[in-house]
This record gives sequence, structure tokens and C-alpha cells, in this order.
Amino acid sequence: MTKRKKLEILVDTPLLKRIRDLSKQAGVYGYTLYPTFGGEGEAGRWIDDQVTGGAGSKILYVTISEAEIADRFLETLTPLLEEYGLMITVSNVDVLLAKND
Amino acid sequence: MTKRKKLEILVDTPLLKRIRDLSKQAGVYGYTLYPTFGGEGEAGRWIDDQVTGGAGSKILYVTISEAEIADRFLETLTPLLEEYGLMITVSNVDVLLAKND
Amino acid sequence: MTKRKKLEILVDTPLLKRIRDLSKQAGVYGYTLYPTFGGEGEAGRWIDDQVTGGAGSKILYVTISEAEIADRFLETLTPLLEEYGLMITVSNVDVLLAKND
Amino acid sequence: MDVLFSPVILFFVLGALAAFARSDLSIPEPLSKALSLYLMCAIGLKGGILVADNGFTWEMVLAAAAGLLLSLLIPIMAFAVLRSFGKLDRINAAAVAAHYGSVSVVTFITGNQILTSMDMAPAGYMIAVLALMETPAIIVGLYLARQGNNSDVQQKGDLFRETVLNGSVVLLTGSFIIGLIIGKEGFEPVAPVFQTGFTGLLCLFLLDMGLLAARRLRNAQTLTFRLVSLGIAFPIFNGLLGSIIGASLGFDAGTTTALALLAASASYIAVPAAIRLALPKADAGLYLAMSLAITFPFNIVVGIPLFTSISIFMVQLWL
Amino acid sequence: MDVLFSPVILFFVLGALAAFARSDLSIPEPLSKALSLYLMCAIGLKGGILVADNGFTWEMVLAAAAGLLLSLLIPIMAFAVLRSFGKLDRINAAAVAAHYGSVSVVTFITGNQILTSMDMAPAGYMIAVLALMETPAIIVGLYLARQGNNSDVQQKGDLFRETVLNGSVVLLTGSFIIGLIIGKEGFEPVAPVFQTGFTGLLCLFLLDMGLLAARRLRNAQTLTFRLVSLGIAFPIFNGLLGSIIGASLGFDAGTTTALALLAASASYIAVPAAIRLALPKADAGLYLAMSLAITFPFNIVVGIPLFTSISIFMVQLWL
Amino acid sequence: MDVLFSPVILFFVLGALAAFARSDLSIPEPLSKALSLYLMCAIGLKGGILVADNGFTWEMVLAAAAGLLLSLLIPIMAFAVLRSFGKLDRINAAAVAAHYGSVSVVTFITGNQILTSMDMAPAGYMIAVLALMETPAIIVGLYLARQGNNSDVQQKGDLFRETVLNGSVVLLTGSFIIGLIIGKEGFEPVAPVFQTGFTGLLCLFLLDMGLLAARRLRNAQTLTFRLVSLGIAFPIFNGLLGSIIGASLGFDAGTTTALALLAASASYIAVPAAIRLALPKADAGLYLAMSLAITFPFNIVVGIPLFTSISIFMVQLWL
Ligand SMILES: Nc1ncnc2c1ncn2[C@@H]1O[C@H](COP(=O)(O)O)[C@@H](O)[C@H]1O
Ligand SMILES: Nc1ncnc2c1ncn2[C@@H]1O[C@H](COP(=O)(O)O)[C@@H](O)[C@H]1O
Ligand SMILES: Nc1ncnc2c1ncn2[C@@H]1O[C@H](COP(=O)(O)O)[C@@H](O)[C@H]1O
Ligand code: NA
Ligand code: NA
Ligand code: NA
Repeated sequence: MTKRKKLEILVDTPLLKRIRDLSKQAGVYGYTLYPTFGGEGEAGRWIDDQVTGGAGSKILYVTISEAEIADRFLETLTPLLEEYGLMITVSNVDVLLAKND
Repeated sequence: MTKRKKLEILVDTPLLKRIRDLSKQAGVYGYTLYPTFGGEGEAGRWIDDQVTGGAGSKILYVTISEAEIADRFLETLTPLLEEYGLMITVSNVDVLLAKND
Repeated sequence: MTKRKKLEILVDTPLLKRIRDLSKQAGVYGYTLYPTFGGEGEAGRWIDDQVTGGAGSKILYVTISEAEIADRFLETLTPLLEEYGLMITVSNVDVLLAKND
Repeated sequence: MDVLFSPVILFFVLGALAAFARSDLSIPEPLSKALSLYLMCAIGLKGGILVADNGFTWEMVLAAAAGLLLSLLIPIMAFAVLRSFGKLDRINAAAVAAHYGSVSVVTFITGNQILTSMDMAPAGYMIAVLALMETPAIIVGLYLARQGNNSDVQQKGDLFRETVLNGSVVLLTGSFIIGLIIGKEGFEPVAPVFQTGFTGLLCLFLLDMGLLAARRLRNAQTLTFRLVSLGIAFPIFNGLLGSIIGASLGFDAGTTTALALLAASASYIAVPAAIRLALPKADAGLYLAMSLAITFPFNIVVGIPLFTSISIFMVQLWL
Repeated sequence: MDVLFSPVILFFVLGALAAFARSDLSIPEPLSKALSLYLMCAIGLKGGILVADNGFTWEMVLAAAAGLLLSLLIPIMAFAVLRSFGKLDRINAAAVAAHYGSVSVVTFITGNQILTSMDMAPAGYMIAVLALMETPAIIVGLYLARQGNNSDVQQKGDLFRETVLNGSVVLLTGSFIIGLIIGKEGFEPVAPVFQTGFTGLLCLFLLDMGLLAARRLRNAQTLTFRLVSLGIAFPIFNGLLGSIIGASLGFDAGTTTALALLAASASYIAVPAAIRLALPKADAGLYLAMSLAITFPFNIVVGIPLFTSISIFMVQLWL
Repeated sequence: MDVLFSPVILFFVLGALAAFARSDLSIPEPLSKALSLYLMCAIGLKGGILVADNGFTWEMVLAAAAGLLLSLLIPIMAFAVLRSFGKLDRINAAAVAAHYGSVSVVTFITGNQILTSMDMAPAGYMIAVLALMETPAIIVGLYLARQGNNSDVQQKGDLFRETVLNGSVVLLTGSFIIGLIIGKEGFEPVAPVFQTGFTGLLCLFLLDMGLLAARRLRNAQTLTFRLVSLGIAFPIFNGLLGSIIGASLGFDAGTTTALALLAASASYIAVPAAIRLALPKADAGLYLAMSLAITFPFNIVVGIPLFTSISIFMVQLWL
């Protein structure tokens, strides 16, 4: 069991590609995407809606990586936080096999 | 990075509105909902089924909040645990930007 | 609030049944399954695709259990890690009501 | 043509067999839901157009009264039997009873389809009766469950939304009204989807219902032998009752069969959602297993031909 | 037959009413997306076949030029009004303006359907104009938002993919080209799906659009009274403009109405996705609410009959 | 009418081009799965009805034997070539070989559709042969992979479920049997969905298959030039073999082409699911890329017309 950081980013579907590109720059290669159903925040309530070209739809981007890489990635994300309306959480996990980091 | 509590509640779709109402009373405003696929527990095995009016379907309600608010919310949930068949977990996360709490 | 271990296993849909069978052997009965959307790893990028008989589709198996049972389950999983291309993480959670463990 | 060899029934059987054999065959859930919405739209439109065509009649009022009466009486009788013979506690007995007092849209639709293919199409207003019978039994069930205990006000608002504003009720009623407005002529451009395609899509939906019903039966944990028997006895008794009432009111054989099917069938769409909310302590595995895994297949395979024969007989008896 | 009593419009109203009444009626999202893709395929094919049948004409070039002109002019005018009267900041004004310069495929399709049922079918090439008008307004909007600030190169690649290669643009254009290639004869085997089923499936899609629009309106937080007024004033003004241009170019009443609808409608598929990417600071809740919850329903219920009458009048004026 | 300009093929090409251009066009996965299930139901029903109509014949037994022989021979030959020329290890060679021994339902369906439009409809029993050929190659593949090593018993149960009880096999066989039971007359009420709508829905499905195939090709990491060549050489060789066997057994040109297509096509539904379970060490990216991203498009675009011509020629040769 190896200690790792788990980064979870809730992102609007059209912005996902940008997050992916930034993650590569930070040296993060592996990730998994999860669908969402809806939610509520300062910007009001939403229900995942696939008709309005993804602008009404969010995806959860999850990546497990070493603390150092996670920090580097977080740094590149900070300027985008406000602009992209991202919701980012970091937590500790043990992985049975460290992949791609 | 700010320390927060992450509350995850697995709830039957028809009961979701009740959870949301209770969360507002406890001062929790932001949350995100995730779809489920199936599972198994004391009440047997289920596969998410959208035909039977949501009674055969569960949703994961996730909210990030300050420890204090989380506790208040948990207290209001305790009486419902048994009756609603909820599955509630709490964990520690760091958030990059604390929203709505 | 009781301390528990949360095991998350990302598994190819056709292999899910095997994981479930192993979990029962280890004494883990309750679990919840979540759908995925896509991801990337050493084996390349994938988008969940339900046409190719599940071979192009992954599911997240999540189970909450006592540390001891979690360890037993992890042991039975270790030999399969490489072969099944599993991605397994373990983290600490508090549960409000310990179910099925 | 034997009713049992209709493609609609055969696809239901195929689904059930696949699930019993533990095949991994599965219909994507959004498709099932889509088909279920489609069927409600189609049957609602059809009903509205038929009523627009024939005009309002006294028979309609009679049928509505009969339907309402059945949906009030059935849960009360079922509750008593579930408490005594079924050995259920008050809450669970009330929850199950509410399901039998309400109706199964798909049972009605399948029966309607088969009756139409036998030139015994029920009157169009029966679709309004169908919509009417969806909710009252929920109220009766809740009354039986609580008896005296008052529920809080907020919950009543939620419950109202889950019953009268339940998606299936709104869609059925809404389509019925649209049918009333557009009439036969306005229906023509949408007929290829809502009429020509109906039977074929019903086949696909029943394939899924076969899978769902058989899987529920396999995973049902709290189903006792007594409850399984009741899951078969209820539709027989209620169907017979519906058939007698229909015939005694002077309805034709098709319409009488439709009333019998409404009485005999148990809800698995509107009622479970409402009961899960209003009676969370009731065992959802139990009421869904009884209505979806026992009574629904019984009605599809045995009930439809049975109540057709009985209704033909009853109607002749009254003439 | 009154346009407002077409089943297509009635299903839209049913969806909106259900959402306002807070019914739990919902169409599974994959189905909505599927229906949206289907409608684009079907309309694309139809356009291609019509053009293949009639051959290329100068009128087509005129219509394309008129469409392009409108999609460049409208966002500039809208931007000015949104800044002054609407009190929006530069970014949000530009984002909203881009939506109004582009078009709503479903508004066009619904109008087309209703015009066809009135024997006023627009020319087939208008479907090419529809595809043509989807993207230019995005470029104009971005220019208005940035004015001088250059964006980085990588972003341009992404943006290109989100505009010209946006799924809806690709599908519409691709189906149009397939229609051109296969022509009337090659279309026959697929006509039952892409033509006969069209109106019925459009009903189901508009039921969902009614739900989506009403829910957006209920959840819109940043919508001011001024912006709501603009959401109605824009389509009236732009539709009038489109109608005048169409009539002055000598188009028939149906084609003129189609041009008016293209001008009057606001995008809620291609543009929001591109703007969310290119102008992340703009308020997505705002531009979606204006285009989807105000302008779209206005066009469906009021705009289509209004622009039809105006276009008939304009065309007679010019003759 | 040129086969390449059939709308079915053109939609496949559109999907592939969109994916290569990195458009964000995507078909919701539940819709793809739904279409795939629909196509299996429809083709199964069609086969059953044709066989019910023509009665059982000795030709059917011959065709079944030929199909079985091919599904046993092909993986053995493919395995040898994949090991030597393809430079794959035992496990991967066996996994890929199993795919080529099995069949692609959609290749068969598309060929069938195009042959029917050329008045060369294959015999109905070929649909039973299609169902028959889905699984045996999996057993052969596993034998080749293990050679001596015995697998545990529990796994055998799981594997049985993933092969013989695989959803696609169950649905195809089940619909075939329903077709046998209901016959031409019973099919009439469901024909609008399962027959009239077939070609149109096949277009939509192939649009998605084009997207899926091209995306797989773009993301394939372990595909070597040698393996790509084999992905084209296998269908040519196997198709030729099927065509020779069909003609030598005296089948008509349409039926011979169908047998050639069964031989030439590689599975990407039933086999990958079973192989992922039984040979988890094999590279899923590799076998899916070969069957779905190389052989499938080759067969759709080149194979169908090629084997049609070859089969016509062969059949004349044998006469
Ligand atoms: N406290 C929270 N816990 C969980 N999810 C949240 C929280 N706050 C915001 N979100 C999610 O992030 C989205 C955007 O947040 P906001 O920018 O505040 O509207 C919301 O719609 C929610 O889905
Ligand atoms: N130990 C567990 N780990 C993860 N999910 C669980 C666990 N126990 C129960 N669940 C989930 O909670 C649902 C209800 O649990 P139960 O009330 O025990 O049937 C189950 O169907 C599972 O989806
Ligand atoms: N570091 C990571 N973080 C999150 N998910 C990952 C990570 N690495 C791999 N995965 C997931 O596991 C799958 C299989 O990984 P791999 O075997 O490396 O291709 C990937 O496609 C991802 O969905
Ligand atoms: Na009933
Ligand atoms: Na416009
Ligand atoms: Na083959």
C-alpha cells in the first residue's frame, strides 16, 4: 500500500479537455471520469442535461498521484478556479498499485 | 487548502427531496448528486431501474462543508437513518476553494 | 460514528462478477456500484462504450468495511491486480451506521 | 390466433427466461424509461381522440364511478387479508394494499392491444378511468397505515407532488387532453409514431419487463409462500369483481375486460414512488416483488385471456 | 387548423406546465440527446434531397449571403443593446449576443413542420443556410468580448473543434451532404424513419424542451426584468429584419418565414458549448436562460405564427 | 445504385470522418446499445419468419455444418498466423483468433440489407447460422490459449453465462424462435417497427459504429503494422473460403455472400466480453482494435461489395 493524493475536480463538460491538457503538463497521466446527475451551488441548481451542448453538464475528473505531482497540478489549476467555476478537493488514499505517476 | 468534511449519503431517489430540505435547515447549501448502478446490502441486491418510479433507484448525495455544519446536518439525519435505509459516510478532504458553507 | 475502511475498485464490467464472488469469500457483503464515463491510463484512453459487450466499459465497486475484513479482501485481490488491470484505493471513513460488516 | 402466441407476450416470456437463466441480457435503463413514457403518451392520445370522436356520454361517468369505487374498496379488502392471512404488520400491509388498489398501465395497454386484435377494443374513455385510478388508492393506503396519526404539513406537499403530479399521471392525463384537443385529424401526422409503431415498441418494453420481473423475483428476500399466493389470488378476485361490475353496468365485453384488468392489476410506477416517500418504513423489496414479480406476469400471461373469457361470459349473462 | 393546436406545440406546453407544477416528470437525458441527433439527421437529409432535386440556383447563394449577413449583424446590434439597456458587462453581453446571432435548430424544424402542414414548405436550401448560420456569430461574439486581447494558440485549436467541428454542425452538414448524394431514390428505404416518424418524434422532443425551458426559468437567478424583455424584443426585431430581407430578395412566403425564424431564434446547443470554453467567465446560467427559457418558448408559441403572418404580408408587399 | 452510395454506408463514413476530425459528435451510449438490441431482435424475427415460411430443408443443415466448420477452422488458422507473422504471444494470439472465428452481427445485417436491395436476399436460415457461429470460436480460442492447463470449475460456470447466455446470443436466438412461432401473419402488427424502420435505424447505428471504430483506431497503442495487415488479410482470406464453401454446396449467390461475410467478419460484442473474463491477461485494446477498428470498417466498405462479386462469380463457376 502506497500513500497517494486523490484529486477530484468537478468540471463543466466543455472545459474537460482543458483540464486534461493541464494535467499532462503537470505530469499527471492517469485519470478516471465519472458522470454526475445534478447539484446546487452559488450559481443555482442544475440537472445534468445533454441537450444544451454540454454547457449544462458536469463531469467528475479523478486522479490519484504522488503528493508532489498533485501539488504541481493544483498550482496550475489555481488561476482557473474562479474563472472555470471548478470545485476541487484533495484527500489521502492508499493505492494497492501506483499507476501512471 | 482548507480542511472540510465530506458527507456522502446514499439515498433512494424518492427520498432525495427530503434530504435536500433537511440540508438547507442545517445550513448546507452546496451539494452534488451522482448516479448509481446497483449494489447489495441487507435488503438484497438491486440494479438501478428507472421504470418503477424511482423506488428501485438510488442516488449519491455529496456535500462538502465545515465540520460544525456537517455535525449539525448529521444530527438531523440520525432519526431518519433506519427508516430511510440511508448509508452515510463522513471523511476528511481539503478543498481548494470553500464554496457555500 | 464508527471508523471503517472504504475500498474502491475500478473494474472492467465483465470481471465484476468475479470481484463480487471474491468479496463474499472475504466476508464483505454490502457494496455499491457506480457508473464511469471514461479515463486514461497505461493501456490508453477509453470512453465507456456499452456496445462492445462490456469489454469497453468499467464500473466502480465501492465497499465499506472493518479494517480487518478489508485487509482480508485486499489479500485475495492482490494476485488479480496485474491480470485484471484493477485500480484499487483504500481510504478512511466514518460511517453513521455500519451495515453488513 | 392464440393470445399466448402474440409477439407481445412471447417477448415478455423471452425476457423472463433470460433473467432466470442468468443471462447478462439487459435493456439500457434510459431506453426502458423512454419506452414507458412513449407508451403512456400513445395510450393517452388514443384515449383522448376516441373520446373526442364519440363525445361525452353517461357511460363514461358510470365507468369513472366504478373505477373510483374499485380503487377505494380493493385496498381496504386487501389490507384485511394481508394483515390476517398474509401476516404482515400494519405498515407493510397498507403499502401492499395501496399497490393493488391502483393500476398497472402496461397491463392495461397489453390487454387493450390484444383485445383490439380480437375486434373487442374497449371504449376510449377507459383510458381516462385508468388515469383516474392511479392515485386514490395511495390515499387509502396511507390512511390505513396511519389511522389517526397525523403527518406533518410539509410532507403533504411532497406527497401531493408524488401522487397527483407523478410523472406518469401527468403524462397520461396530459396526452389524453392533447388527444381531446387535436382529435382524429390532428393525430394523423403523429400517427406513424404513436399508433403504427405501438405494438412493436410494446414488444421491446415487455422484453424488459420480463427481465425486470424475473430479476425482482430472484432477489426477493421477504416473499413468503402466503404472500405469493395472495399475489395470484388478489388479481383473480379483483378481476372477477371488476368483470361483474362492468357487466352489470351494461358495458360491452371489451370494456368490461378493461375494467377487470384495471381492478386486477397492481401499480409498480406511481405507487411505489409515493409509498417510498410516505411510508419509508415499508419494505420496498416486498411491495415491488408482489406487484411486479408476481401479479404483473400473472396478469400478462394468465389474466388477460382469463378476464376476456369471464367478461364475455358475464356480459352474455346480463343480456 | 390553428397552429397553436398542433400536437407539436401542445406537447411543448404540456412539458412546460409539468415543470412549472414541479411534477417529477422527466425524459431520460440520453433520449433527449438521441432525439436531438435524430432531428438533425432528418432535417439535414431532407435539405440535401430537396437541393439535389431542384439543383443549385442563384437564390441559394442569395439566401446564404443573407443568412451570413444576419449572423454577423445581429450579435453586434444585440451587444450594444445588452451593454446599454441590459446593463451587462462586456463579457456577458458578448456571450449573450453570440447566442442570438446563431440559430436554434429546433425552432427552425418546428417552424418548417408547421409551414409544411400549411402548404408553405420553405426551400430545401434553407437547411444549408441553417448549418451555415450556426458558427459565425460565435466568432463575432468572441471578438466583441476580447477586442484587442489575443487568445493563445492552443485555445484556438480547441475552439475550432467546439465550433466548426461541433457535433450538431457536423451532423447537420454531414446529413445534408448524404442527402445530396443519395437523392430522392436513395432516401426511400430510410424514409420511414427519417420522414414518416418525424412529427411524432418532434412531439416527444418538444415535451422535453418544455420541461428543460421551464426548469431553467425556475432556476434562473441572474435574470433581470430588463433581460427578460430583451429575450422577447430580440426575436421580434430580428425576425422582422429577417422577414424584410427575405421578402426583398424575392423569396416565397415559406422561405421568407424560415429566414425570419433563423434570425429570430437563439442557439442553445452549439453556442453555449463554445462560449463556456472560450469565455468561461461569462454566466452560463444567464445565456442559457435567455436563449432556452425566454426566446425559445416565445418563438415556438408566438414567433412561428407571427413571422408566418408578417412574411406573407411582406412578400405580398414586394410583389 | 452503387453500394458505396447507400445511406447506410455513408452514415458509417460520416461517423468515422467526424471521429478522425476530433469532432465532439457522440451518440449517447444507451442509444447505441438500444439500437444494437433492436437490430438483433429485428434480424432474429426476420430469420424465424423466413424459416417458418419455407419450412426446414436439408440445405439448412448443410449451411449450419459449413458455419460450424468455419468457426472451428478459422481460429486455428488465424492463431498460427498471429503467432508467427503477427508476433503475438500465445494468449493474445488465441484471444484475437477467437474474434475472427466468431461473427459480427452488424456486418451480416448490413450485407443482408444491401443484398436485399439488389434482389439477392440470402436464405432466412443464414440468421440461424449467424447465431450458431457466435460462440464456438470462443471455446477454440480458450483451448488454444490454455492447451493443457485446466481452468477451475467456478470459472466455467461464469464462462458458460458469458458465451451461450451472452445477451446477444440469447436475444438473437430468442427472436428467431419467436419468429418461428408467430410466422408471417403474427409479424404484421410489429412489422412497422421491426421491418419498415430497419434501414433507417441501421443508418443511425452505423453512424455510431463509425465513431466508435475511428476512436478505437486513434487510441490503439499496441497495433503494429503487421497486425493491421492481418486485420485486412484475415477477412479477405476467410471471406474467400466462405464463398468457395457456399458455392460448392450449391447455395445461391446471396446465401453464398452471407456465408462469406460470416466467415470474413470478426466479433466485437459476444467474444470480447467472454475473452475479457476468461483470458484477462490478453490485451483488450488489441483485440477490440483489430476486430472493430480494422476488420469491421474493411468489411463494411470493401468486403460487402467484394464478396458479393466473388460469390456471384463462384456460384456461376459451380453451375
Ligand atoms: N459544498 C459543496 N459540496 C458539494 N458540491 C458542491 C458544493 N458547492 C458547490 N458544489 C458543486 O459545484 C457546483 C458549482 O458550484 P457553484 O459555483 O457554487 O455554483 C454546484 O452546482 C455543485 O454541483
Ligand atoms: N458495506 C457497504 N458498503 C458499500 N455500500 C453498502 C454497504 N452496505 C450497504 N450498502 C449500500 O446501501 C444499500 C442499502 O443497504 P441495506 O439497507 O443494507 O440493504 C445497499 O444496497 C448498498 O448499495
Ligand atoms: N493515476 C490514476 N488516477 C485515476 N485513475 C487512474 C489512474 N491510473 C489509471 N487509472 C484508471 O485505471 C484505468 C486502467 O489503468 P491502466 O491499466 O493504467 O490503463 C485507466 O483507464 C483509468 O481509468
Ligand atoms: Na388494481
Ligand atoms: Na438568430
Ligand atoms: Na468470422
